[in-house]
Amino acid sequence: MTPVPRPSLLERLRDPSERLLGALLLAPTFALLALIVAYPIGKLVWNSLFDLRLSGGGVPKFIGLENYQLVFTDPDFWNATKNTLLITVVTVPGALLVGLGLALLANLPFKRRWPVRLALLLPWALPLSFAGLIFAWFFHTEYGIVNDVLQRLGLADRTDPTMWLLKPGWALAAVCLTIIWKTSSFMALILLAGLQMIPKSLYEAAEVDGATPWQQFWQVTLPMLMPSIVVALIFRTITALQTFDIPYTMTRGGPGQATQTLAMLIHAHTIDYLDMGYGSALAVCLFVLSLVVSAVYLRQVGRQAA
Amino acid sequence: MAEVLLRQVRKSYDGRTPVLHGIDLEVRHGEFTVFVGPSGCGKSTLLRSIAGLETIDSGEICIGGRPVQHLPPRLRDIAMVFQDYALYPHKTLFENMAFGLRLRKTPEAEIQRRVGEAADLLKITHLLQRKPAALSGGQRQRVAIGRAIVRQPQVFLFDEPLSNLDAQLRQEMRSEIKRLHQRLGATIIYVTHDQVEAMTLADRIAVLRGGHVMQYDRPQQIYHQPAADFVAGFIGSPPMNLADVARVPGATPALDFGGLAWPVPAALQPALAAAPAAARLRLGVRPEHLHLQRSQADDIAWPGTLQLLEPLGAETLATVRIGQAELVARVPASFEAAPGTALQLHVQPAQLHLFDADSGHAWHATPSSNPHAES
Amino acid sequence: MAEVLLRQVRKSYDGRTPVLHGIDLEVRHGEFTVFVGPSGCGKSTLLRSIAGLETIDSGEICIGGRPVQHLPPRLRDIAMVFQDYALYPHKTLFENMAFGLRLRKTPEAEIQRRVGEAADLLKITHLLQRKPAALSGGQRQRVAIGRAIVRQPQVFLFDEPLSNLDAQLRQEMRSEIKRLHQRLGATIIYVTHDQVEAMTLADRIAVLRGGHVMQYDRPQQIYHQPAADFVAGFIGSPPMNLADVARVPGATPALDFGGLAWPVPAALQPALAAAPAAARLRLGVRPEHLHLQRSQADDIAWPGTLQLLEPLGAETLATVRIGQAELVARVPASFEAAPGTALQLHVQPAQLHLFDADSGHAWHATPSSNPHAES
Amino acid sequence: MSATLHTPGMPGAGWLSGPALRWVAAGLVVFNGFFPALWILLTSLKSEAELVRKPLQYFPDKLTLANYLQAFTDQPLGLYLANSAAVALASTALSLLVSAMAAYAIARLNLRWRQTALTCIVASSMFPLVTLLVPIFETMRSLGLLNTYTALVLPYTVLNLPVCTLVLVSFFQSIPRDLENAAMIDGCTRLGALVRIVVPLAAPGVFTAGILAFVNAWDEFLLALSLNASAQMRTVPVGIALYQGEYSFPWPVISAALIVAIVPMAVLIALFQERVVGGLTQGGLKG
Amino acid sequence: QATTATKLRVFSGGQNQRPDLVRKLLDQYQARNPGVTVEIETGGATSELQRQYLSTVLNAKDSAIDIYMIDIVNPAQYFGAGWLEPLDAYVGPAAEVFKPYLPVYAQSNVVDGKVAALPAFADAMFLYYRKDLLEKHKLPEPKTWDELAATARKVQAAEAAAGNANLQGLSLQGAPIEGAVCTFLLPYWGQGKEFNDAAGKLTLDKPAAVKGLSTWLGMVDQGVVKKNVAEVRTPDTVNEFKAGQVLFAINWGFAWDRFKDDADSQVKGKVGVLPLPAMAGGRSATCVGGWQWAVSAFSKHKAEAAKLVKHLASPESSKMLAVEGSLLPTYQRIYTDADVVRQAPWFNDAAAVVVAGKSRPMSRDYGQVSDILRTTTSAVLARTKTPTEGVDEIENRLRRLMR
Ligand SMILES: Nc1ncnc2c1ncn2[C@@H]1O[C@H](COP(=O)(O)OP(=O)(O)OP(=O)(O)O)[C@@H](O)[C@H]1O
Ligand SMILES: Nc1ncnc2c1ncn2[C@@H]1O[C@H](COP(=O)(O)OP(=O)(O)OP(=O)(O)O)[C@@H](O)[C@H]1O
Ligand SMILES: [Mg+2]
Ligand SMILES: [Mg+2]
Repeated sequence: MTPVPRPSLLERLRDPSERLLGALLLAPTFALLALIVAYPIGKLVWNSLFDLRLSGGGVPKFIGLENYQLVFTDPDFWNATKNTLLITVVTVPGALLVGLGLALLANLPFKRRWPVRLALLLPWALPLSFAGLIFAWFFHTEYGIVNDVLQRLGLADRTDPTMWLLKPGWALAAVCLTIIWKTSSFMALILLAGLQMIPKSLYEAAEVDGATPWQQFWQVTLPMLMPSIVVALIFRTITALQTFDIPYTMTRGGPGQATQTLAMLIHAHTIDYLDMGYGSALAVCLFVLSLVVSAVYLRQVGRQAA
Repeated sequence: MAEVLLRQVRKSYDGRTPVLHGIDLEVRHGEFTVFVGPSGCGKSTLLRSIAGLETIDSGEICIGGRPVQHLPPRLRDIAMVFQDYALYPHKTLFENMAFGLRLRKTPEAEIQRRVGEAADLLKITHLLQRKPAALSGGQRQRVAIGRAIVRQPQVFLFDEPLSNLDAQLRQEMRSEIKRLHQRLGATIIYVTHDQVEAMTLADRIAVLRGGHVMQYDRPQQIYHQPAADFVAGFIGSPPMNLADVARVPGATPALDFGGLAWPVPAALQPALAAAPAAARLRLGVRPEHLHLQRSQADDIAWPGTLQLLEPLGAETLATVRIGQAELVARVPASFEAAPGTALQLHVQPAQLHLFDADSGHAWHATPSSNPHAES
Repeated sequence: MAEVLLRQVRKSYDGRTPVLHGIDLEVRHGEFTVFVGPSGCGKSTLLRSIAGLETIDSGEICIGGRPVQHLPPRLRDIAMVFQDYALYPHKTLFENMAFGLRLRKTPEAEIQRRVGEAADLLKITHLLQRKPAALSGGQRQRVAIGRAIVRQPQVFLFDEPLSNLDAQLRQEMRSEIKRLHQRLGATIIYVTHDQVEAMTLADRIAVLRGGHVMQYDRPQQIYHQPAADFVAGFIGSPPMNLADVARVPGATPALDFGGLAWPVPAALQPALAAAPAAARLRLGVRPEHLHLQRSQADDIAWPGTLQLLEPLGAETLATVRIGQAELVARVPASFEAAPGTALQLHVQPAQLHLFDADSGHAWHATPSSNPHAES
Repeated sequence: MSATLHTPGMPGAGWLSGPALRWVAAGLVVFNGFFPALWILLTSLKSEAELVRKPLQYFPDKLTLANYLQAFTDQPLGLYLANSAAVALASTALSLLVSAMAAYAIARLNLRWRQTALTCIVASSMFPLVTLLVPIFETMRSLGLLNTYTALVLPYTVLNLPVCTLVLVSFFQSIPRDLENAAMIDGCTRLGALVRIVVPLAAPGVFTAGILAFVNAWDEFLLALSLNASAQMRTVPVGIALYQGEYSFPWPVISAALIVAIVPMAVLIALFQERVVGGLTQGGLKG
Repeated sequence: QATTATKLRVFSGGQNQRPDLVRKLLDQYQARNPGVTVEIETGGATSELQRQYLSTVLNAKDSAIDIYMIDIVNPAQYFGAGWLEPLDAYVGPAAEVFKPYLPVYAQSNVVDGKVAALPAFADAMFLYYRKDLLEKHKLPEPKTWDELAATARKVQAAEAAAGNANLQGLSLQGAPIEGAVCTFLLPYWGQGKEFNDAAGKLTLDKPAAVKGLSTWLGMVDQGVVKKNVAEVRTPDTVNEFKAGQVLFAINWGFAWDRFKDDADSQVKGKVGVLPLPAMAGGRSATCVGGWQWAVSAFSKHKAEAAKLVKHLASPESSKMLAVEGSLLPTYQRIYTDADVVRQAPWFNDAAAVVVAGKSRPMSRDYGQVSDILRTTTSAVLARTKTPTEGVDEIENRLRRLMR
């Protein structure tokens, strides 16, 4: 048998090994991640160890963990943490419920589907900052449509209108409501996709087994939707912990600090007060909170899958 | 009494193209009926109409003497086994099987007993705590059947339950379903497009085509006296050879395969006489009735050339060109010859079938005994 | 010369569990070789290793005398037909078939000619401007084959090309592939788990199991002289009956089906003698060799009870219990009896096979002529 | 749909399948989605004086398009729109390119660390953007990219990497491997097969991912505000936020600008809504 | 030869800082200094947004912009951060330079004895009122907040009887915007108290602060100020006053033109301007605003930039801004300039107000100080905190800030 020469170098370059090809394909992604995520994070952690206040004349002063010490004695931090968690705890299930409702409704066999689909997608496509602006206008004491409708329905007093955005409880409620409206849309989208993946024959089997539509919902739809729900929840929770745009445009964190979230506090310290060191320490704390919450979720999910 | 009666069942999905054209069928109590037919002929639609998963446009469906066409599936007292099993992925096998009973508020002890019995019968007791994802195809199929059994319904409906299994498993499950039927004595309606399944399982077979029942009869009857060329060509493996033939004008009745004319034997003459003179004719003969040697004195002999040999082990399929026609013959495994070899095929005249090439209708010596064939 | 040579081909996906355990095979030029075996036995892995879609861990693969194990698929000069056709959904049939040629910068006129010829051969000329989605399964299969043909490769590889077709179409395409092979005279390696395909198509069959070649031989040889009980149980439809038997101690050699002992006829005694005294034994007999009536004087007769009848039309499968064993016999279509009926099965001693129940090894009168069987 | 007595297979909503109830359901969804847009549409047609009239007036006395005119003259809204479009399109294209490469490697190649890679990519979405703002700003400054499209395109691309990669991974996984194998046997290299066969077939997935990315990029506010504050480079959300001045809060004009900014997105979505939902379905959007 | 090809970049605030007029000034300068080209960049429309933008840019030591127009509250902060180039070397010592300017600007633009910036134009809070209504009800102009409240109630009652129930007595800014800092300071200063001493140290008099905030709440209770005052922003006041729904309004100087000139103004010719009232026993004080020109410490053309700033801050430029844009001059003498007075007669009255004005606390952490003051003020006005709680909170936060 004649020995056959192995392919030329050029030929071999055209057929890179899986590992080389993988490295080449993943390189741009990781370069970007390094530039826009990894390096900034490192920088952030580094900054959190310094006093970078402008009153220091712009000279960084290494102070170790002092910033963190300050964070934990800062009532604003605890207040913002409380608000952030409250918003998370309210809006995540809220958006899930509303989103599920919307998804179920949108999944009905309409003859003309596009108005429904468009209505489902519109809040998602609306920038968060717009949503905040618009809803702030809705909730305005005098010119807001919310009070106007309540008054027209006789549910509120015309002379003493509710000052939605000026009372801590109401303001937080209004912010949560806006977030739920805005985020339930993407929720619904994911759930709708999940709904459409449930095999029709499962419903038929359940129907033959004797399940009423209501029972089918609980016994087939909901359990089959679980993976989508989990994805949506994780996704939503992570973004809820980062809530910024809506309270920022609606209330500026007010009245007082009643609707200030962690992200807003970080923004205030870094951008408004230019206290980079302290702001960085706050940011690191938000990271840790995000990580803890995600880890708890993922463990929960892992347990469910097992 | 769990007989199923269909009267003039009509159905169309879009309100224009009918999918079922007025089906009449009667499935007796305890009978195993198989709906067979090519893809898209309406088998599933018919079965699902019986189950109540599709509403019918008109007609009547009676189960156990009770008209059910207006009832939802859960009130029809039927159980169904789906092609893709449709097991609830999030429930254990036990819960899958118990689901129907729980919905009916059956006492827990009774549920335990019935599921246990069914699991024993299907040999899946050791799997009861698993979820469907952890099962093989055959095991899933068993669970799907088990889920139907525990409900003890009046009628079992199966929609191509074996089509997702591989050949060996299919054969095994087929025997098992047959034995199950023997043991339970239940009324079963079973849809398949596999004619072997139909032949081996059925008490009676309904052959469907384009929303019509072509023939509804016992398997042997369907095999040996197909009411139409479609039935003949669909049933049997390999199926009946069908070849267009032309009448040869002349004194003695003769037929022509296209380049090869042969006198019509006496046994076939009455059938030929039944066909109008203008009808185009199609001849049918089963592969096992074509022999390489003359076996009886009145055999017809057709000269031809060998095209292809396909050894199956126990026997061999020989494709032989006769005139313009290609006929497949079952020949002994020992037969070997090169393609192109000239040979003769012998057939008993009584084994020949004659069909109307246009309508597919079978011409018999006696007036047709088959009310289902469409003209 | 397009022979394919495999030498000690080894492969594992995860670096730990071997999937191919050192395969040696030689496919001659122009030969039609079929790899057959149960799911997961490594057929596809072997075929894909030949194609270059999987890298092998060690061993050598030569195509036309050239070692190719280091070459990417496009340099191996092969064509492959995939189970799910793998037609490019976004290209017309013409472009699907022309793609390989275009990549090789074949002149346009040549492309037109070759695609046209292949399309003619496969009778898909009228479809050439369609996209794959607009085709039926059989048509897609044809295009997939056409795509392989136009390339005029040294070797054709088929991976279960018919398994997605329905029974009738499968049968048709099977004949067509066989004819195609006769016409092209190409070297073909064909993977299937359908033993009927293997029997009818192959010049030689390689039976695989768990990454080993169990037997590599001509179909008739494999059918009539299986090297192992596995091969016997895999080939044939229905497959060979296999029943555990025990030696009955005593002066005259006798075997026992479990409650039913019978003297060993002279024809089987050399094989029995070849087996060590301690070996557990398994008896094999093909269904077509079991008869209801005595046909020859030296037939053995086993009394049993009928369990199940499965009419196939041309004949009927009867499952009969003999002692602890269940044997399937092919009986005439005319046979009818109720389950439970007592009857006798007759068999020619020469048709019996004897296997080692542990290793699966066949015991022959003469020393084993089968080098592939594993011990 | 044919008239049915009960709808088999309707996800738990047989009771909602009567035509009347279906109308109610559609009405609910449509109202929920459209009412804010509707309200600002009405507002955009009013004069500022009508706005503070009490009790609230729902419909303007006489329709005026003056606010729209003003929206374009007060601020260079057309420029903002063009900036937004440029940034969103460029970052969408880049996200798609980069994430398609990564997704292919993760979905198809036999790499030991591919799960880790995916986890890294997805985990990058857990870092709140606001916290990274300053370091990102400094990075862009040191690269001399402030007030350029690139300054936004790069972070937006990263922002969209996780979701695009996820969608594309599941899409690539849904494309039969044998198609690629067939191409390689037909004579393609691996990359050739990727470009000629896989990418065209993943088009619906690419499309879905593209729309998700585009919407995200179009909507982003904080980075756009901080990195591209110069008037020439502002995007629409920032531009609109800047309509409110120290001394003025021209709601009708802002509303008009909002409508102008929303309409392109609404049209985009209306045109491709089946693709978005269908793409998510097909892609499975598994975690 | 350096001047032959110099390109300068000027950040000139937002729309309210009239980039159109700035452009004119620059064109003048370019005409006189061939070889110098100046580009304009505009930023956020509110002083907060501008501060946000500037602090990101400056914090990043960006050299792209040479000259900044900054709010009066910022020089201390920016100079302290080392972001601004001391101008002494280019324009002379602070004591000399600031002589012709209004005194308040010397206070805010001189940091650590160095010239941090030069004033561009001034602004201040005024009390606008409905001349016609006071005349109609024959009431005098109020001098103190209590008088104002009493006057307002009388007019409101009379107008309500006449069918105009919606008339507000006083409109002021309670939303957490920069204006709310003034809302906090006005009644505090009005009692003669100072927020910080000359050295910039904070001297918060808590009882006075509580009293100041309580004054507003008292007016809310009396119905003089509307209940949702914590929602009111600067433009709300303008719009409502324009619509004829307000009797007295506290607002910046720009509002004058709006009341006078806007097409939809219902109050043309019915508006008067007053100095802000004092607290009983105190003296009137207003909140001064305004914009300054500063040279970036990171500029690559500092000398040229300083030269341009000198031009921009010249009396000539100030007069031009006053004549063409009604922007309040920073030079005392321009208030009485004939051309100016012809164009904006009310500048005569305004001069007194501006001279009596105070600047907001000049802190290096002004951003945070402002934030503390306005959010707390707004929260108190929204009645989510009592004035005492609010002032305690202000003190605590400020102390934390001074760590
Ligand atoms: N849900 C549906 N909507 C519209 N048409 C349908 C629907 N289901 C089936 N059909 C049409 O009705 C006809 C009969 O379909 P059916 O599923 O009953 O065939 P089948 O005999 O079961 O075929 P197969 O063997 O492929 O399952 C076909 O032409 C099919 O296209
Ligand atoms: N990509 C893969 N990675 C890991 N293991 C694999 C892979 N492909 C196949 N295997 C394993 O290798 C063994 C042989 O697989 P192969 O696909 O060759 O079997 P096969 O004989 O073709 O089966 P089938 O008839 O089901 O196609 C199986 O155990 C299978 O699980
Ligand atoms: Mg069907
Ligand atoms: Mg395989």
